[in-house]
Amino acid sequence: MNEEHLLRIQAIAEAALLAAGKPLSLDQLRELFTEDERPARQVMEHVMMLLESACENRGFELKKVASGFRLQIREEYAPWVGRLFEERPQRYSRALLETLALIAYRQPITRGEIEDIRGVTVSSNIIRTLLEREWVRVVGHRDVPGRPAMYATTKQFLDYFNLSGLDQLPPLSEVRDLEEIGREIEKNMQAEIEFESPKDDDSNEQTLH
Amino acid sequence: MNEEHLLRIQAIAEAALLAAGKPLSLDQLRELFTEDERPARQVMEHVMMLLESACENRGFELKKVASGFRLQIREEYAPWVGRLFEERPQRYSRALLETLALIAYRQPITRGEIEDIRGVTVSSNIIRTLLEREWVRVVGHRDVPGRPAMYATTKQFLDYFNLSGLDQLPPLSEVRDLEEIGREIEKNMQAEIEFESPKDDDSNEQTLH
Amino acid sequence: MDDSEATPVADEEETPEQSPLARVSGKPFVDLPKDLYIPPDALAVFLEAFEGPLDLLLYLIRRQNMDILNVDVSEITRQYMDYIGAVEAMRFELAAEYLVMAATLAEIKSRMLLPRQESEDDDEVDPRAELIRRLQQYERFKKAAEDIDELPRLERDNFSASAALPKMPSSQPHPDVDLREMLLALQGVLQRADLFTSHHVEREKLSTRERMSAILSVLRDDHFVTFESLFTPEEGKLGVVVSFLATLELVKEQLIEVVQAEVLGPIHVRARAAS
Repeated sequence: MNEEHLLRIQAIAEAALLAAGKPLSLDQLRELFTEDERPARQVMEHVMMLLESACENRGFELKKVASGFRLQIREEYAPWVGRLFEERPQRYSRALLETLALIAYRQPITRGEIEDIRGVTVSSNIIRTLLEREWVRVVGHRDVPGRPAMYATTKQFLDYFNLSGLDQLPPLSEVRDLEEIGREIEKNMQAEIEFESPKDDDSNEQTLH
Repeated sequence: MNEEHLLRIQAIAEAALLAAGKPLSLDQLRELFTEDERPARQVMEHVMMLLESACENRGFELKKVASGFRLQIREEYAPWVGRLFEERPQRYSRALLETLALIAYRQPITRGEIEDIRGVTVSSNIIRTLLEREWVRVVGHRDVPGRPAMYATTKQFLDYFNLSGLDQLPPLSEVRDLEEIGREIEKNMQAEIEFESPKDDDSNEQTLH
Repeated sequence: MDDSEATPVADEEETPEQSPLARVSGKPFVDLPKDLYIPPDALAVFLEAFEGPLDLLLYLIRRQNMDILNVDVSEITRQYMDYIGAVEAMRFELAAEYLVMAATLAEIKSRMLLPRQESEDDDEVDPRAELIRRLQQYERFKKAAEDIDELPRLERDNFSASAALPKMPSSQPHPDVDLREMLLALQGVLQRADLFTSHHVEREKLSTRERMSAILSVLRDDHFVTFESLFTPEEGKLGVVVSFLATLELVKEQLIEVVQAEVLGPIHVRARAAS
């Protein structure tokens, strides 16, 4: 396969990605070609690398996200590009973000389970917004009374937040396990009951692991 | 003005044109820059020439149109890019139809006002689809912070639905009684399905539409 | 987030015995936070400021620089009750969850006052441990939500790149829509928004709203046009009335401004915020 041929595949891939305005998978890109001219997967992968470096020094870049490849404006130019749009970028409420976080990290999860952790009811609007944005979807129903829907995040969610997989989410902070909490509490309660300021031999900060 | 500086202006112009999805005039491009860094008209013209030659051998090209500059997929790649759109279009989402109905009945209306009534955010995609289909258009901007666009329906919208004017839409008081219409639709759909199912209930292709 | 540095100075107004109000990592604190007073209008946003009782508790705990594991239940309970009492006194509706939490706190507090019974069933969950577990769990996801909000995202930090299509071999087919489908969708929104009780939507005839859009698009540039040019006599009396009503409505919604330089002079109109 000569260079000219590769360059042509690269230009077609670039054209398709700019026409789609959304991510395309490697196979979707390959299927743009008729069978007799369809590049092998490895060739297509190589072409994507070529395209990536061809975008250096340009206003846009090739980004790999969950559902494939996307051409997007380089983040460093967002301040200028943002001036094109009169409307402020949308802000999301804490309630929505917390619900989304729970679905992302704890999927599949029911609304009731989300409410248990958040300690408040989750409004239907939040669930509807998340479903409409196609950030979450129903993946089944839990086999308990009422058969509540179980929610999970979608590829579109990952795409939107520039992630190629759930493992790219920021790590969840650690939690000290319950038994240890129990011991700690007992110790502290004991101290409180005995009504004396403890000589704190081991400060609490170090107990994290 | 050194080369590096020009390259940067070129990248920002390219980024803006790819993000805008519509032509931008020379002045619109210049206005993306703050006053102290804004390139002179001649500089900007020169940058557009640089950008044009930077698009050689790529999937897209710079075109000069009446309202300014536009980045456009090269026509020679249309056969490949066209295959992206060959799939049968899906149906519009309920969110889109609700948005369209509110624009029809409450025009001129801003996105925020639609969101207030729907109780759910309206994604940019929905607005974009409606604008692209030329069923709605921007008729002005509300004089409030952010100067949000006000949307109204178009003649194409009326034409598509065979209306000579908006007053041919049923009044809202009648929309309330739509249950009946709903039942009717369901009945018709049922009839269609029954009509087709006896022959081959497996083939989904020819149902509906 | 807070400016309530609890200073280790005694406060006479508090409990007669000088027991510490709070222990922060073992160090006793004996005075009250000064910012407990909430101005009435701040109360109005109180319920929106917190995402529920756990969030409020976390706030109270953090405000005192306490460690979750080291929570002084008595003090936190007292502050929590103060907030709840203030909200209730203002007759704001309080979500039931807040009251459930109040009961839980009260229970924990009362248990702590009782001497510990060694014989107590080991299986029973210590309510304080359970509360701490919940607080920790909630805090993790509160943090996770903040992290997600920080991620670079489309339409804010990233924009997808797209270019215009050239002349294409065949035009892209659009989905078909039945007018009734759209009306059914509208019915759904109306039911949700309960708009039937509001006259706002029904007040103007649709022909008026259509004319409002038409007038606005005529006024798109920043120029004044004469008032008369908004009317098309060929439309007859009814058409003129519709235009007039639309103009009035636009004035009322503050979308256009009408100017008359002198008495009986020509009237000019322009969009208040032309594009």
